[in-house]
Amino acid sequence: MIERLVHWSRVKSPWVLHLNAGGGCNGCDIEILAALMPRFDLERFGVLLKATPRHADVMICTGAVTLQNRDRVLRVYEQVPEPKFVVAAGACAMAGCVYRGAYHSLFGIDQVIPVNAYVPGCPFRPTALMDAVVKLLNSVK
Amino acid sequence: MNSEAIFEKINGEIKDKILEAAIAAPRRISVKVERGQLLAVLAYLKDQLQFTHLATISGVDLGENFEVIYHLSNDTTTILLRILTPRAEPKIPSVCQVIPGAILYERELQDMFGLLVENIPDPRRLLLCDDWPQGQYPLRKDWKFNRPAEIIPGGK
Amino acid sequence: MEFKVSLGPQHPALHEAVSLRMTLEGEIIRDADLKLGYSHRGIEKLAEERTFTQNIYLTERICGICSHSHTTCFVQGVEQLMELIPARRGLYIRTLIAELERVHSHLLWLGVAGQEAGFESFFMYTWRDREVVMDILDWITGNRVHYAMNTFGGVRRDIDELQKKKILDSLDLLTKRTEYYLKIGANEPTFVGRLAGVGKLSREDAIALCAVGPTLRASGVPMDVRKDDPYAVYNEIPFEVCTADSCDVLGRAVVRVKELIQSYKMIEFLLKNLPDGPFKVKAPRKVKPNEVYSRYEAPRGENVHYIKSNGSDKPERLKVRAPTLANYTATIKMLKNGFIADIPLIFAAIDPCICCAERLVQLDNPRSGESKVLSFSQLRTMANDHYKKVNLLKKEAVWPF
Amino acid sequence: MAILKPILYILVYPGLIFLMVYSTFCEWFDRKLYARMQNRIGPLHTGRSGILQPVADIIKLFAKEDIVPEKADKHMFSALPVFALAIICTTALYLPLWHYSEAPSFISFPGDLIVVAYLLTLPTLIYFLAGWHSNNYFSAIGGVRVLTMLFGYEIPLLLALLSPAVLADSWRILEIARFFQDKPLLMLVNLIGFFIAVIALQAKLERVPFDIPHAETEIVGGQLTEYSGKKLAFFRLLGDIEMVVGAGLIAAVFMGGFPGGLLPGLAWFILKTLFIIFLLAAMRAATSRIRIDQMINFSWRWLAPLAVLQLFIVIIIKGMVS
Amino acid sequence: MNNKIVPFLPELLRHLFKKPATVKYPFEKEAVPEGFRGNVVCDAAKCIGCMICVNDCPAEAIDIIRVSETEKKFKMILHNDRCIHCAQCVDSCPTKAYHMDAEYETAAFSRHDLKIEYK
Ligand code: SF4
Ligand code: SF4
Ligand code: SF4
Ligand code: SF4
Ligand code: SF4
Ligand code: SF4
Ligand code: SF4
Ligand code: SF4
Repeated sequence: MIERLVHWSRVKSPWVLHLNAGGGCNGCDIEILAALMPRFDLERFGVLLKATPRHADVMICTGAVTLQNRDRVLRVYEQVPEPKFVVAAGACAMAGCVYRGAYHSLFGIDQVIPVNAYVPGCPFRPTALMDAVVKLLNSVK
Repeated sequence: MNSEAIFEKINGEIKDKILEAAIAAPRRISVKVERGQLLAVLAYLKDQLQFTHLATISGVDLGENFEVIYHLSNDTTTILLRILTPRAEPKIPSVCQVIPGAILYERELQDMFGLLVENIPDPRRLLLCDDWPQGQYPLRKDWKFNRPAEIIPGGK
Repeated sequence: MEFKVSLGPQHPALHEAVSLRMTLEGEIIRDADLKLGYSHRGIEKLAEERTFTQNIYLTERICGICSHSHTTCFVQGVEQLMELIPARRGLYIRTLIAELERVHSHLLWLGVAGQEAGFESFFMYTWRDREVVMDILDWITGNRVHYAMNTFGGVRRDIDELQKKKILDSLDLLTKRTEYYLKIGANEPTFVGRLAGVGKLSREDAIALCAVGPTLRASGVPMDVRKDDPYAVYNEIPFEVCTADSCDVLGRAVVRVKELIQSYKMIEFLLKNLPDGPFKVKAPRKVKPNEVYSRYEAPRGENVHYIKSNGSDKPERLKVRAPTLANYTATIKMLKNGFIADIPLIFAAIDPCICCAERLVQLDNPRSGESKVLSFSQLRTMANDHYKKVNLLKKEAVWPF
Repeated sequence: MAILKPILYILVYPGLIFLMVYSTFCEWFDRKLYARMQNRIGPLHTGRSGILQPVADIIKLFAKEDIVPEKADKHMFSALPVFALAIICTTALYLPLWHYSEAPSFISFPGDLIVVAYLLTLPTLIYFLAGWHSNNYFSAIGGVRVLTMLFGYEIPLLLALLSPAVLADSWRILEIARFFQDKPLLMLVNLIGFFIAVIALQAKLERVPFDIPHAETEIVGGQLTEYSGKKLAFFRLLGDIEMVVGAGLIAAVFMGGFPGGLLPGLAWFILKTLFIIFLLAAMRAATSRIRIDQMINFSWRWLAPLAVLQLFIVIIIKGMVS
Repeated sequence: MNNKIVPFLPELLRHLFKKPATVKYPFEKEAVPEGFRGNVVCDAAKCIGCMICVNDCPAEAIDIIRVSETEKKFKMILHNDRCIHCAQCVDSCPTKAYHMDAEYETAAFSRHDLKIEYK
């Protein structure tokens, strides 16, 4: 009973932290912001954008990880309290997009931290991000 | 003053300081100078012909030499002011005393090509990460990058 | 009492990372220094390993806000190298997308400026209206952000009559909304009060530090690549270069709003005069050895590509100078001897891109916990005293419309 | 039997249970209004129309990992949220919601207005302490800002609360409410005071335009940057309950309280507090954040003089009436 | 004066009674415009193995593998996690072996699910 309640609350109240790992073009970042705006309004699902990792449940990461940023991504990940989920949003965060083979960036977020869901697109549509969030939440056990 | 007039002026007034000048394309003038004359020519262009805007400094690896191109604009024309510096002794003078806005581009050149900018006011690293190894200059043609293997989580 | 503060690179809400380190003396910023490289990926090296076609998409992804700027700059440069004359209709469509992009970028900026002032509703409304432009771009190009419209010799997609009509209809709405925001801006006394007199950059400094775009034009220098060095079809469209003389953040806002209105007019002109004919011509794959220097007026200022070819299908060298980089030096100048409370706005004023930096303030090398906190609060009170003094001055500032 | 009533009073209505339920409802109402004013929908899929959204938020926070940062003062860091919640719940008991005794008792006695006003400042102080003891720069700045703001709005709030008390000639909330129930027209006299109180309440709740202590674009999460899990949940509840109590106090003092016994009293309470929350939400949506110096300026230049003016008006009117 | 203090308020109150601008997604599918660049769909039967697409793809998203020594038969592997949906392959292929669909809800939990083989 308690477990079901906790599970319900987790699914219904995902607070997100947006992390840019550096090696992207910021197209995805703008689309994340657009997803929170009146047109798409992610708050319908209880999503709130949080400024500090301590308050967050879901990390939405964009961009491939640049060498300069690698440690920072790890540090932020560690600061998010359990249970936490990571969404790699956009081609950069998944596999490095057009920057594959660039000397100053790694392939994607999953080279540094574990990732729970991937959102294809360059950039994804805000609706695609919504779809990913809903899918992820439905899969939470 | 249009490009032709500027070209005439350069060819007339500072002919002794430059190696060659040419109108490369509409509104583009290419000027070659000796390394030692760079500051003098730059100062002349800036003070006499209002080339105040330095868009950027490009480095090109030509093998034996590095070519360094200063892209200067005024309201009608862009001048590509170029100097050569030998690979064995890659030194260029800093232009920050003439054009203070050049500082970021000079720092970028130091990072990327390993050029030594003499009298640069701020010689720190600009773009490369803190633990980048010394003596590696990514934009040199003989510098090759070996990709690390990509790990796809979840196995093959 | 001197200590160091660093802003960034962590930015919880948006965009990429830049770190600003400052030396403070009291509440005054004595020295500021930007640390870049958090977003450096090595595109220029990568470009040498890719073909010209692949490089269109690579340059597009230099940046997501003005993706069309970088491709256009690159493509028109390579067209010159190929000695290719692009299709006229293609050029018109290219220019049209460029202006639509300027509209979306400036609207985005307007929202961010509101957000910096903690005006969330304003932010929400501008971004809602920005969706109108995004819809148009989505419809014409097939993607909301990376349009992938440019190709050597023209553009990749045509515009039909229905799309033309829809764009013209949307323009009316956008013009109305822009005027409404102007009214809000003019009537919100705290808003004007916070912008005026902040982040001064004199005309001489702006020129000496090679600032570009609205930052430069707000210091009274009418430099605009579209006029000085016309590309695409800008020599055929009537428009004015917008400047302001106040040299501060308010001026930069004014320049952008004026440019919005100019852009609406240009879009209308472009649509009404769209020539018939093909929208692209065939391009060769290989390029003769040559070099070209291509300039483009992006929403945030002059964008520059230097391309050198060597006769193969890959460039020998591609040098990119994005507008924001050109404005960094000027930003440091604006910050120096400024007050810590103004940092967000000064940053927002050159470009919404890096203002995220202010989201993480962190004191470096503190001596003891107690003293550093104290000094920070002292610092703030001092800043407040300062504002009491200058308040009078700011009240007289008016929105110049 | 006699003991049962106070227990019910403390635990059920208007004590803990009622407060928790009603405050989460109020948060939902506030968020929904805010979203609608921005042409959005707001919470939608948690319960009917998203009404359970705040509940889900809080349960989730309770179930999350609870990190106590290494550098923080462990005991203070953990005890503060509970403390704050206890205080604000106590304050709620003084609202004249349902009074079974006419004689002074522990929940209603002459002078309870002052006690309530005093208790309401305590959570603010706890915010400050929470920021201070987190040992994080943002938290500390946030904490200091909390304190600075307190000096700005507290005096106008007290002055504003004073004027109806003077008019009703009593320091007991219950009696003030009765007075206005008898002479509803006299409520209009206190209009200025009412608005001052609402604005000061907004500042107390640290909402836009007074969200300076936790301005996200400036100092991340402010005094709560380091809080996570349970403790953050306590603080969220605290904020919600503070909003209800503040709105209830204003309704009781300025708007004639909640007459009519248990059920009509409840109805009045909900109606009047929701009206005040509506005002608060509209203020949040229509303004932009001001700087801390502007806030202090504003309260001393406008709020405090206006509150004094209100007091004068009340004294004059009182002279005329009696 | 009143208008000066909160010029935004009338607009806000008006919207209180207006329909929100929010779309109903995911309960009503968002209609993508005609010509939207969704996922790449390959038709392996048409491929003649000229490798133009592999050379033109900016994101290394296509692998073409010859499956039979004797015949001209090819297996096409599309890495949807790398694809940037630029449609260059659609333009480049001489035999029109590619087209793009209007699908955008492709979120997955593993990158292996995003690798699609066409035979
Ligand atoms: S996936 Fe595409 S849009 Fe997103 S950050 Fe990377 S390049 Fe930009
Ligand atoms: S443009 Fe320059 S700084 Fe930016 S990624 Fe490319 S090489 Fe690095
Ligand atoms: S200038 Fe553009 S491409 Fe370069 S790092 Fe900034 S956002 Fe990225
Ligand atoms: S200024 Fe540079 S980073 Fe900013 S939007 Fe333009 S291209 Fe992108
Ligand atoms: S300048 Fe702005 S848009 Fe460009 S990379 Fe930096 S943050 Fe992004
Ligand atoms: S501060 Fe600027 S760059 Fe950062 S998230 Fe906000 S708008 Fe974007
Ligand atoms: S759409 Fe672009 S990135 Fe995707 S496979 Fe085709 S060419 Fe490659
Ligand atoms: S371009 Fe077309 S035919 Fe050539 S390899 Fe690719 S899919 Fe096959």
